[in-house]
Amino acid sequence: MTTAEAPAAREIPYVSAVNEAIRQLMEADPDVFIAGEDVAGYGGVFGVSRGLLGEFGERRVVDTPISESAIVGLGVGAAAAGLRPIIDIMFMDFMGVCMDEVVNQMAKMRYMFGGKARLPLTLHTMAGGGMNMAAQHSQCLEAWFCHIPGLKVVMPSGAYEAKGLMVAAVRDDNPVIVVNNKLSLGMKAHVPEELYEIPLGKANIVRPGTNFTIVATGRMVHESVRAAEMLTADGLDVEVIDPRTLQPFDTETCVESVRKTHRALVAHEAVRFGGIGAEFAAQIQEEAFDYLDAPVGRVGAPFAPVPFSPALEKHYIPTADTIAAEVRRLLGKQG
Amino acid sequence: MTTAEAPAAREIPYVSAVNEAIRQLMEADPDVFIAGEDVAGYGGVFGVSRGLLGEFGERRVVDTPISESAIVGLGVGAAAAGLRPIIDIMFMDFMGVCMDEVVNQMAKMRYMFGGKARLPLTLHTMAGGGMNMAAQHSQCLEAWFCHIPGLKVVMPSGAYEAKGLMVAAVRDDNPVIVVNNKLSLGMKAHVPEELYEIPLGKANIVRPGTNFTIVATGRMVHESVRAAEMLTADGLDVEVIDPRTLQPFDTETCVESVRKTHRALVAHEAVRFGGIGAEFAAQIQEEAFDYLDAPVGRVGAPFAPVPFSPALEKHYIPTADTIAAEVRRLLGKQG
Amino acid sequence: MADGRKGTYPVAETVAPVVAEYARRLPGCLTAPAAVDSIPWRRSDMDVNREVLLDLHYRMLRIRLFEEEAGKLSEAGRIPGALHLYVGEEAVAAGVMAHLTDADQLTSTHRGHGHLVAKGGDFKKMYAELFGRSTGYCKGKGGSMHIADVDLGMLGANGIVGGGPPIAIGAAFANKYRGTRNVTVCFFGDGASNEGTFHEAANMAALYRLPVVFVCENNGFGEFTPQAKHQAIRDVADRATSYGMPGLIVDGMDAVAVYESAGEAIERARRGEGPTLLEAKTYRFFDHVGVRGMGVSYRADEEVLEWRKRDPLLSFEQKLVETGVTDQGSINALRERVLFEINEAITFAQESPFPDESQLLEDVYAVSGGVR
Amino acid sequence: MADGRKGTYPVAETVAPVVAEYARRLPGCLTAPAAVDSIPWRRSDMDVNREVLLDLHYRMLRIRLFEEEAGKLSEAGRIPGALHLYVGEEAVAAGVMAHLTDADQLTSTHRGHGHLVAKGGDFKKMYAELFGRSTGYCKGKGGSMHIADVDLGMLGANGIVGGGPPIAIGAAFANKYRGTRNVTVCFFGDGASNEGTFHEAANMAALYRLPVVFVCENNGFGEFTPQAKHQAIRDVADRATSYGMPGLIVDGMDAVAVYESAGEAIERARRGEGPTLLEAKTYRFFDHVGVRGMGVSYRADEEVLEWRKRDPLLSFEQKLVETGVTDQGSINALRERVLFEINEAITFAQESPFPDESQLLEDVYAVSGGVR
Ligand SMILES: Cc1ncc(C[n+]2csc(CCOP(=O)(O)OP(=O)(O)O)c2C)c(N)n1
Ligand SMILES: Cc1ncc(C[n+]2csc(CCOP(=O)(O)OP(=O)(O)O)c2C)c(N)n1
Ligand SMILES: [Mg+2]
Ligand SMILES: [Mg+2]
Repeated sequence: MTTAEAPAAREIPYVSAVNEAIRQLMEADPDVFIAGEDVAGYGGVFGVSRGLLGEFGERRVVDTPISESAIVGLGVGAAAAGLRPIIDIMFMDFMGVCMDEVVNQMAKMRYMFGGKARLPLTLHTMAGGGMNMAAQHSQCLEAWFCHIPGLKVVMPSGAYEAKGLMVAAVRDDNPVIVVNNKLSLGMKAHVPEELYEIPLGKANIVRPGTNFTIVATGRMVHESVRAAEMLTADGLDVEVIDPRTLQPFDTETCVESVRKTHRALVAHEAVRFGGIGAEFAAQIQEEAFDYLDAPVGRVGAPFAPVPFSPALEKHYIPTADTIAAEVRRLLGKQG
Repeated sequence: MTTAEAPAAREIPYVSAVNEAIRQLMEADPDVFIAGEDVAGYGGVFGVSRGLLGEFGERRVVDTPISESAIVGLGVGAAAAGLRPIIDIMFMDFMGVCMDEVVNQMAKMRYMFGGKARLPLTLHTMAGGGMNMAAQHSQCLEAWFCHIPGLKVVMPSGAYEAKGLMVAAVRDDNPVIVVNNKLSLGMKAHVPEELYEIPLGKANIVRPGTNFTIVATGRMVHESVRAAEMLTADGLDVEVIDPRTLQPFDTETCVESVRKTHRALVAHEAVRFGGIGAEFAAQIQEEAFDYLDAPVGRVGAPFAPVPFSPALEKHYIPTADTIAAEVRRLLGKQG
Repeated sequence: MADGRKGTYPVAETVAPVVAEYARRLPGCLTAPAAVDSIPWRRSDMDVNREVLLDLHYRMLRIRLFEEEAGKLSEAGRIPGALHLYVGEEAVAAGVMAHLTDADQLTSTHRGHGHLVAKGGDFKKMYAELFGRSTGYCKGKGGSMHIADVDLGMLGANGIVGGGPPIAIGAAFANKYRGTRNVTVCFFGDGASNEGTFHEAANMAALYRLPVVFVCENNGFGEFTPQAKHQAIRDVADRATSYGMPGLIVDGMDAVAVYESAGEAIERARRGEGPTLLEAKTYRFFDHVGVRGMGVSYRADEEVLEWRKRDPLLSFEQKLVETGVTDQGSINALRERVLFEINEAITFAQESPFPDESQLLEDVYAVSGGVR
Repeated sequence: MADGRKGTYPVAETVAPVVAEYARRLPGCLTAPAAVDSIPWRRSDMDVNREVLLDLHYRMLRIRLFEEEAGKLSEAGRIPGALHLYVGEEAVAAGVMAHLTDADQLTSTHRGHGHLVAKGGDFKKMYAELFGRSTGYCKGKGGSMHIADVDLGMLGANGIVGGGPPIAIGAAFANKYRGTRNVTVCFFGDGASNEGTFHEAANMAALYRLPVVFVCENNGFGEFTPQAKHQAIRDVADRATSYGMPGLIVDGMDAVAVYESAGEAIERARRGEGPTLLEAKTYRFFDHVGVRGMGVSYRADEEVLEWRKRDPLLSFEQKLVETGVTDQGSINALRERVLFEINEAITFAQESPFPDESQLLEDVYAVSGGVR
């Protein structure tokens, strides 16, 4: 649904797309293995690695102790020694317990060694709220990693992207963090059966438009498309762009769009303050300053931890309504 | 030098200002203690806690094992139980090994408990490069923490700020991260002897000016002042603002300045991409859009880990020259 | 906030008022006569008298019924989010908590309801929290995984495996700093014993001789991974050697056994002799999340049934009756009474308001309301 | 990149070519006759022959002289940044590394020069790196704290205490995955043994029976904190119990003792029997950073002098001479020869260009040059 390509559509859910990508990557390359908590016997608590143990055995589908630093280290050491690990960190919130391994070892080893290490490592994790899992199981922390030279970060918006970006991540010779979204796991889309790759660093224009640009990440791409539809009533023809890769960010595609539409907003599920939207907005206003008719807006979560209660969480996570409202607010600010 | 106040000047170095703040705070409040690696017997590898062991004894000046998660946890638990800990994490780069404790426990406990915990905890750490300590001992990672609701973050620019902000941090009933800069430790400034507090969340106009605003953090405040002086030759009268507190950020003071000067730039030592400058720039362009004659610029480190070699590091860390050059580039972009 | 001053310490003193309080509310329960010395499964010189037995039973019963009802509500989709239930492990919380005063603290895990119930948690505030209501312990902001009662010294369930140990030593540090004799108990699982945080906290606790007891609830699984697949040792207690602290193993299905071992460890901590690692071998009857504990892929039903034979509550009740500490009628009455309390609490919770949107940005900071 | 295929394994085979190579370059050094069996400090059945002894000596000597010269340069302000020198601990690196082939890996610490020298590191590239030159091992980007030679299996010094263990088990995992008999050695300090990463990695290594040897260089201090103030145990080897792996203690001032114990552990790993924790009791003669090791606040000079009496290099040389393995003249010649090599390397380093600004953004990513 978010992709241009969709012929003889085989529609499968997001989670199956990720699973299929991993399976096919493992079939194609004996150096690919997956390790993480409950990825083998249980198939992953989100089902991402379902069936892999049966096909590839314990040597390549590895259940680990609850020891995230060691899990990431396992990937770093194995990658430095020439394998191509997929490391699963169950919830993105748990990156805190292995942060050093990710940002000081995995991200920097190549540079610190003067280019003499190669780290073809994919770190897969699940982000996002909406499941009433509260402050420690719902976060979107991608901004942390986008700030760290040496890492790449992708955030698929749908099943098509989930497979294609996973393939690109695993084939890349650098550490790539793949941030999937829990609420998206059931979303279906056309996903080709073959191993295809979505190039890292290339944004996708999900919905072309002429007089407003929304740059949205992950699940917010769909909310933004919905917002765009709502905004047609306001006479707006909104372009929605999915950067797909957050690091490196495809500045050109976004800036080009804004030069055309003259107005822009960035939407993500993460906390707004200090989110990756700040970087995107800063870049857009810098590169398209003369073309802007209004400030670049930002939609993100408010400045609070993710609350447990559904009554609060529903106000916490941005939706199409929030996005549409912000678009309208920005138009009011128009200079 | 960066402060308006400076009467019968007692000039002391930055490191002594921090040390004095801690000593006086401990004298004033028996619930304040300090814990960290080599803070007691050795007085801290940067000398921040020098002499404290002698004055307060092992009960209140606590050498810890090299176990950063437990060190921060010691602070979190002790604060939740009513003490007012100062926790020292030697280098900011090491926050990775205790990230969960900081962002998932310390930052969120109060909210998760519905406001029923109070965490008067100060986490002191040292950031910044310029000492040829390479990729794992030179980073500025404040953006990570500013993104996390529940934390406050201060970054003193000079000795006066170092003491006043330390006092405010320790007296605050919330977790505050104090980010000092290694290269600043020897810098002298007038520092009152008494316990004074610099209010959190209030920016300081270090150098008033009329036609360009530089918002600079930490050590970059001084580089910006130097840049401002250089730019007088270009006929520019640059205002330099030190936010002092990065979270909460004093948007008003900065925006008000830009409404006056019509041009702005944010400067920090951290990596530019995804740095806190992105947030500041995004806010400024949003709140002062109609007043801006040029895009809001940003100066920060390039997208690479901090290199070891002095020959590279000198090109890595922003200086007055970098800042002045960016100001000139922005003026060229003026719409 | 437990300020470290209001606690009383010797076991007998600790337990007596708790039981007296239960007795006041539940007169029926304390009538059956039994000679203290005739209790056949008494093991040590510790004062395991009739009141203690009834206390242990009461705590276990309250946990069991709380969890079973919570489980039903969750299965029925009436409680949002994920519940990690404590059924099967009640003896551990009961046996430990019987030694603690309100001034003593504990840190808990994702599987935290049992700990809070045993520490004296209020059913109303607990259910209200599970239901995400503003009358809950955390005003609906925490939910099951962050349920806490700082006033009771319950420093929170924790969504991060291994999140508790560092916090526990901090609380213990504060107790020592202030010269109180309060103790902090740190609950954690077999799976959590592989997190670096446990290691760091245990080392620091031993180094500083902090008044903390590390209670490993070894239920044989971390999520769906059996212990043999997450560590190459059988007894987590062996890890005590690494820190220079005593390690004890106890039958976590036997509340008296836990009571005795925990008592030793807690007394040792109160005496200023430092931490102990106490491993309780136990089992979770339900699934990792939710209720279904049988017919699952990662363990055999036979294994579950084998452990269920040693149900910590039911086997305890049987012994209580057999030894005349109480009779079945009293137990039934007590069960009814607790269920009544639970139903009241559930009603209270369900009738409570959800938090208002305006509360979203409250409680982020102690003073200000947060920034946007 | 060590691809796990080029290594050879039995000790004798491992060591012989190394020594032969040394011998080729240093004919003077291998002429003194000595019967293998007459060596008095031979301890086990391991084949500690004359070649091994000379090999151990040579490795220690190279480390000592490398470090002393580096220290002088640093004190003179000619090397930027901080140096953590290995002087006093040479026997550990030498005794371990004598068992390793180029296909075997190691992870190191902030105190990493000695490990790289012992693994066969190139003096020129090492000094050039310390000097921050583009000809250095890391093109000047890493410096002392990140010096590495991935081709030699040296996976880097590490600025993060406890940074090595997780990486080591990853390399070991790769070795096992590929069915090689290569081994990974993980060096870490007594201080590092309190980091959670060590705990997690050790547990995982034992669980998977990875071919890794954890070598704790217990020099009695973490920075300026003595061991007794950072852990409540005396022997880090005791921690092996926590993981279900053997723990060995060895005199880290005696290269032969280290050689023998490390040999056992490494052979065990090669046989697929899993990891070992080997604790070497040693001492750093210099300060935590830099050279000055006496007249400091945190330890007594007497303590330093006591340990210096057991200087791993000098006492070893004395024994070599006493037992006729070699003579003082050969040792002197060897020392001169190494110093000559070092001086050449320092000259090379100092004459090498600094990296150009254009290199700043290179090597961030494997393919692209990074973004701004
Ligand atoms: C840091 C972290 N890693 C992983 C998880 C996911 N998780 C939640 S509970 C659990 C298993 C914990 O096992 P154990 O400590 O034995 O406790 P039990 O559930 O058996 O009571 C895991 C892996 C988590 N919440 N936090
Ligand atoms: C995570 C982390 N914490 C603290 C430090 C600062 N530091 C550098 S070396 C060191 C002492 C390490 O002690 P040990 O492991 O015994 O090694 P040694 O220096 O004695 O060889 C410390 C605390 C660090 N580099 N990394
Ligand atoms: Mg368990
Ligand atoms: Mg040491």
